[in-house]
Amino acid sequence: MILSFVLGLFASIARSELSVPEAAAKMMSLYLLFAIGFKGGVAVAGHGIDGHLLAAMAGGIALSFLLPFLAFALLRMSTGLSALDAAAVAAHYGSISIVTFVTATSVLSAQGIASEGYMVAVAAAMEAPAIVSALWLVARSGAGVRMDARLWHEILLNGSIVLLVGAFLIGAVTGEAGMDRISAFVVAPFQGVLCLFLLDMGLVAGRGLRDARGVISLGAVVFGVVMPILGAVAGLAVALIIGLSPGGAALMMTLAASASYIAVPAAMRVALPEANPSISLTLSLGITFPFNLTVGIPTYVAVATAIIGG
Amino acid sequence: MILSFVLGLFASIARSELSVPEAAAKMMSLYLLFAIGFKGGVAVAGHGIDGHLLAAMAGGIALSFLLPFLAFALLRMSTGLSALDAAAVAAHYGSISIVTFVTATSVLSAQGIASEGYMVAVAAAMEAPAIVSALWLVARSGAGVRMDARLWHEILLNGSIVLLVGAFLIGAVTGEAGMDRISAFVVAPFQGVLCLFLLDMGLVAGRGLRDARGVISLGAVVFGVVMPILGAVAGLAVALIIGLSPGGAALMMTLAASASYIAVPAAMRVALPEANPSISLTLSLGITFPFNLTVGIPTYVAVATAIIGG
Amino acid sequence: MILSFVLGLFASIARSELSVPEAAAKMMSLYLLFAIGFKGGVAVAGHGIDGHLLAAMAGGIALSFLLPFLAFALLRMSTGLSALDAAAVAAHYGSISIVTFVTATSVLSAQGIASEGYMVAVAAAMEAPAIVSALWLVARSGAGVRMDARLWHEILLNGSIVLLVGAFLIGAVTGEAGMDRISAFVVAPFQGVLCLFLLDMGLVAGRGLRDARGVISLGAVVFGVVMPILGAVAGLAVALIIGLSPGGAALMMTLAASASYIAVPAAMRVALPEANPSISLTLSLGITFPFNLTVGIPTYVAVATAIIGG
Amino acid sequence: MQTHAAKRVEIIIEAPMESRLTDALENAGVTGFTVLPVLGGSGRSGRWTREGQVGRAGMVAVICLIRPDRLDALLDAAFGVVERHIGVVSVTDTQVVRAERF
Amino acid sequence: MQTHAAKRVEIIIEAPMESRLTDALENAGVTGFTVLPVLGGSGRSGRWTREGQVGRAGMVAVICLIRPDRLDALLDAAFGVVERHIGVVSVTDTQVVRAERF
Amino acid sequence: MQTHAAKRVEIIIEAPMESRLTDALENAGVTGFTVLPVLGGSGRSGRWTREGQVGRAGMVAVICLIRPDRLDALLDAAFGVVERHIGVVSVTDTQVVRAERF
Ligand SMILES: Nc1ncnc2c1ncn2[C@@H]1O[C@H](COP(=O)(O)O)[C@@H](O)[C@H]1O
Ligand SMILES: Nc1ncnc2c1ncn2[C@@H]1O[C@H](COP(=O)(O)O)[C@@H](O)[C@H]1O
Ligand SMILES: Nc1ncnc2c1ncn2[C@@H]1O[C@H](COP(=O)(O)O)[C@@H](O)[C@H]1O
Ligand code: NA
Ligand code: NA
Ligand code: NA
Repeated sequence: MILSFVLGLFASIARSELSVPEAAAKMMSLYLLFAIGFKGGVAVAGHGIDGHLLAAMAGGIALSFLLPFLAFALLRMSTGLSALDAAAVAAHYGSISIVTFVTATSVLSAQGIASEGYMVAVAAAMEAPAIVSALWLVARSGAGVRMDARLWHEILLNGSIVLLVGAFLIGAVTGEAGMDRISAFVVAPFQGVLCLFLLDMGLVAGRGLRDARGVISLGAVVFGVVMPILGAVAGLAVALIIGLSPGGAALMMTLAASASYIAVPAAMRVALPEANPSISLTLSLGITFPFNLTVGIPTYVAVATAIIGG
Repeated sequence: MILSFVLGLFASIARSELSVPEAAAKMMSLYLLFAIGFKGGVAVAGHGIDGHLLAAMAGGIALSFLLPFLAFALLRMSTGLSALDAAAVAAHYGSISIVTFVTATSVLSAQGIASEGYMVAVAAAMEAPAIVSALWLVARSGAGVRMDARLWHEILLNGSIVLLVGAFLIGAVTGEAGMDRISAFVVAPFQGVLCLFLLDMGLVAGRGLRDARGVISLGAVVFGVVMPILGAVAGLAVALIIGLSPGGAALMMTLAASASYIAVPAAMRVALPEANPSISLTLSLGITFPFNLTVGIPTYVAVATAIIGG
Repeated sequence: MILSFVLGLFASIARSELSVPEAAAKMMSLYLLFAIGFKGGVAVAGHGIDGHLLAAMAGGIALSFLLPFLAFALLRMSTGLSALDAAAVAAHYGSISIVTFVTATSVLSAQGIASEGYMVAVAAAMEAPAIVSALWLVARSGAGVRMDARLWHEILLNGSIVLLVGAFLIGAVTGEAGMDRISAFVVAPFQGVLCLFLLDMGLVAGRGLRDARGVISLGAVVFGVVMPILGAVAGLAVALIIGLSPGGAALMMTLAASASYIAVPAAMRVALPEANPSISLTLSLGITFPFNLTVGIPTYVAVATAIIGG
Repeated sequence: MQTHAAKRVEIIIEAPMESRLTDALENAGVTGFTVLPVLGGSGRSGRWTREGQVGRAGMVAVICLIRPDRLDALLDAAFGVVERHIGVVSVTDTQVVRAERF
Repeated sequence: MQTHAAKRVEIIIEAPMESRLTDALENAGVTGFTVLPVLGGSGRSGRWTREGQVGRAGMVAVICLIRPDRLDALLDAAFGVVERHIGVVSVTDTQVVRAERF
Repeated sequence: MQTHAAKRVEIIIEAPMESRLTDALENAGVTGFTVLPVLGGSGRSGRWTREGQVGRAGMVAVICLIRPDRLDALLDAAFGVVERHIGVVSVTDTQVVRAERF
C-alpha cells in the first residue's frame, strides 16, 4: 500500500509521464469516501452509539479550532512566511486529510485492531473549524478576508463532507443487512482501490515537490514534519481525556496530524486569494502526507496501543 | 440503494458541490448495461428460450408505440404544452429508462423473485418505437420533423442498445461457463456500483429540479406521476396476456412506467430541435424517475406477485 | 472475452455511437497493468527467480532489437511504403502490446497452464529496443531523426513500463501476504475488466479500420498477418533455446507476435514526425491485434504446449 | 515571422449535432477543424452542465481556421446544420503561419 | 452571410470562483456564456496541471459573446469577481451570425 | 474599463509535443499560457478522436496572451518545436485588462 505511494512518488520525481486521469482519481476518491462512511455507519449500527460519540466530536472540533493557532505561531517563528500565508497553511493543518484517515483505518484493520465506527463522523466534523480560526488570524492582522454565507455553505456542504456523512447515515440505517448486499463492493476491493489511489497521490505529491523547489524554505520543511507530531500528541491527549479505544486514539492522532489538501485549498482560494496556494499544498501534500503515510501512522498506532493497551 | 439516490438528490438540492465526473458516470453506466445484458443472456442460455420471448418482444414494442399517444393526449389536456413539446415528452414516456429497469431487477433478486432473462432484450426493443409515434404526432400537427436514415441508424444502434444486446448475446453464447469466469466482475460489485450510480442520478435529478422551477407547471408534475401509473397498468395487462412470471410482469410494468433520459433526448434534439429539452428531462429525470425508484418499483413488484401469484 | 472485442469491433464498424470515455479506458489500462505486474511479482516471490530470468530478458531484448529489421525488409518488399514509414511500422512490431500479453496470460490461466511470473518483466524490457533499431534504419536511409536524451528518458520511463515494473516489484516484495490483502481487487474482477477493456479496444480498432480504408494497401494487410506469425516463430525459437515452460513459451511467442499501439506511437510522433501515424496504428491495432486475439493466441498456446509438452 | 490573414470560426453546438456539422463542413471542402469539449454554459434555453451526465448531452466547440475567401462557403454549410438548433457561431480575423495548410 | 460586430470575452479563472463569476455575469444581464475545461497552465504563480487531482483545483475558461455596447457592464461585473484572483481576461473583436441572440 | 492591446496565440499541437512546446516557450521568456484539452479534429492527416484512447494520443490547444512586441520571440520559439509536426498556429489581435501581467 505504502509501496504504491512510493512508486507514484518515484515515478513523478523521475519525470515519468505516468498519470491518472482526473476523472478516475475523483471516482476513486468518491468510492473511498462512500465505502469508509458506509462501513463507519454499519459499525455504529452494530455496536450502538456509546456515550463517547459526542465527546469525540467535541474533542475533534476543538482540535480543529486550536491547532491552527499552534501552526500559525510555529510558522511565524520558524519561517519567513507572511501572516497571510502562515494563516492559510495553518488552516490546512487544523483540518484533516481523509486519505490519511482511510489509510490509518486500513492499517488498523490489517493489524486486527478495532476502532469506533463514529470516527468517520468525527473526521467530517474536523474539516471546517480550522478555516474559522485561520480567517480570524488573518482578520486580526488587518488583511481583507472574503468570507460570506455562500462560502460557509460551500465549505459545510462540500462534496467530501456530504458524501462521508451521507454514506455514514446510509450505513447506520441499513446496518448489517445493507452491508451484506454491497460488501463485495465496499469491502473486498477497498485495499486495491486504495493502492491505486495512493499511487495517484504519490504522482501528485511528487509533482508538487518537483515544482516547489525554491518556494519552500528549510524552516517550512521542518514545520511539515514537526507539526504532525505535535498534532498527534494533541490528538492523543484528547483521546485519553475522552477514553477512546486504542484504535480510536490512533485515528484521532492521525486526524490531528494530517493536513487537508482538498477542502481547505478550495476555500482558501476564495477567502484568501492573495495567499500563495503552492506553499500550503506543497507542505500538506509533499511533506506531511508522505510523512504520515510512512512514519506517522505506524507510530501513532504503536503509541496508541502501547499507552492505552491492546 | 434508494438511500443513495436520496442522498444525491438532497446534496444537489442543498447545492452541495458534490459531483461525479462525466467519464465516471459513463463508465458506471457501461458497466451496468454490460452486466445486466450478460446476466440476462446467461439466464436465457440456462433456461432456454421459452415460447414467450417473441410475444414479450411484440408486447413491449406495442407498448412503446402506443404509450406516446396516451401521454400526448394527457399532456395536451392537462398542461399548456404545445403539440411539439407534448410530442417530445410523449416520446420519452413511450421509451424506457434502463437504470429504472436495472434497479427493478436488483429489487427482484433481493426478494428472491425470478424473472425471464430475455426481459433485457425486451427492454432494448422498447427504446426506439416511441420515437416513431412521437414524430408521427408532430408531423400530423404540421411542424417540420428532421428525420432521416442517419437518425434512424443512430437511434437503432445507439450505445445502450448495442451494448445491452451485445452483452446479452455474449451471455447467451458463453452461458454458465462464461459466468463463472467473470461473475466476480458482473455479479459481486453490481449492487455497489448501482448505489454509486444512483447517487449520481440523484445529483443530476436534483440539479434538474432546481433549475426547472418555473419551466414546469403543476399539471406537468401531476402528469409525471400519473403517467407511470397508467404505463404500469398497461404493462401489467400485456404481461397477463403473454403469461409472464410475476418477476417478468413486474419488469414489464417497470419498463412501461419508466421514461427515457438518454437515448430519446439525444434523438429529439436532432429530430425536433425546437422542442424545449428541459421540459422532457425535468419530467423524466426529476419527477418520474424518483417516483418509480421510491414508490413505483416496490408497488409494481407487489402488485405483480399479488395478481400472478408467487 | 474475445466476444467483447468482437462486439466493440462490430459496434464501431456499424457506426454505433457506443464509446468508452478516454479517462475510463486509461483507468482500466492502469488497473490491468497494475494487476498483471503485481501478480507476476507475487509469482516470482513464491517460486524464486530461477536461472532463466536473465536469459529470458536477454532473449526478449534481442527479439525486440532484431524483429524490426525483418519487418522493415518485408514491408519494403511487399508494400510501397517509404523507408520512413516502413521504419516507423517496424518499430511497432518489434515492440509489444501489453493487452495482447494480458489476454494471453488470462487464456493460459483459464486452461490451467502455469507460466513464469517474470515474463511481465520481460514484456517491459521488450518495449523500447525496437525503437533504437527503427531509428537506426531511418538514420541510415539519410532522413532526419529527432532523438535526444529527453526522448530516451520518456521512452524508458513511459507510464506503462514504470507501472508494470513498479507493480512487479511491489508484488515481489509483498509476496503472498500482499496478495491476500488485495486479491479481491487484482484477481477477482480481472477477467471482467479485461472484457470491458477489450470492448473498448474493439471500438478503437474498428474506428481505425473504418477511417483507414485507402491508407492501407493489400500488401500491408498481408504484412499485418504474416509478421505476427513470423514473430511468434522467432519467439518460439528463443523460448526453446532458453528452456521456458510451455506457458512461458506461449507468452514469449505472444510478445514477439504483438505490435505496440501505445508507447511506440507516441515515441514515433516525436522522433519521426513525418511518418504517417495512421499506417502504423491501423496495422497494429486494426489487423495484428485482432488477429492475435482471435487466431494467434490460441495457436501459440497450442503450439507451445504441443512442442514443449504439458 | 511571416503570417497570413485568415478567419477563425468558432461554432458552439449541441453534441448530437457534431457529426452532422463536421460532415457538412467536409462536404463544403473544409477539412481542417478542431473539436473542444465544453463543460457547461448558459443561454436562452437556460443553464446546463455536463457533470454526472451519461448521454450525449451537452455541447462541443468546433474551431475552423480558414482562408478568408472560403468563409462564405463554410458559413453556408454550417448554417444549414445549426440553423434550427441552439448554439452560437462567431467569426474572428486572425493570422496564421504556414498558410499553405489552409 | 450577414454578420454583426460583437465582442468575444475570454476569462480564465480558478475553478472555485466559477459559480461566483457566472452569477455575477447573470446579475449584470449577461445570460449567454460557455465554460471550457482547462488542462493546465503557467503564470506568475507557477505551473500546474489537472492530472490526478481530486479537489476543485485548476481553472476553467469562460467565453462570452456579447454586443459591443454591453462590454463595459460585463467587464465591470467580471472584474468585481476576478480582481483579487489569479487568471486572465481578454477581449477580442469578432462577428456573430444571428445577432438577435446576443 | 481600461484595456491594452495584446496578441492571443493559439497553438494546436500533438500531445506528445506539449511539454517540449511549453519548455520552449518558457525558455523564450513566455511564462503565461493555458492548455485546453482537445476532443478530436480533422486535417490533412485525416480525422481523429480521443474517445477510448489510452496512450498520449491526440492534441492539445495551448493559448498564450502576450504583449505585441514579444510576439516574434514567441513565434520563433514555438515554431522551432512545431515545425516538423502536424498542427496549427494562429495569432489574433486582442485586448487585455491588467496589462502589467503580460
Ligand atoms: N452569448 C454567448 N456567449 C457564449 N456562449 C453562448 C452564448 N449564448 C449561448 N451560448 C452557448 O450556447 C448554448 C445554447 O445557447 P442558447 O441557444 O442561447 O440556449 C449555451 O448553453 C452556451 O453554451
Ligand atoms: N499570458 C497568459 N496567457 C494565457 N494564459 C495565462 C497567461 N497568464 C496566466 N494565464 C493563465 O492563468 C493562470 C494563472 O496565472 P497567474 O495569475 O499569472 O498565476 C495560469 O496558470 C494560466 O492558466
Ligand atoms: N484549418 C484548421 N482549423 C482548425 N484546426 C485544424 C485545422 N487544420 C488542422 N487542424 C487541427 O490540427 C490537427 C492536425 O492537422 P494536420 O496537420 O492538417 O493533419 C487536426 O486534426 C486538427 O485538430
Ligand atoms: Na490536522
Ligand atoms: Na415507458
Ligand atoms: Na513484437
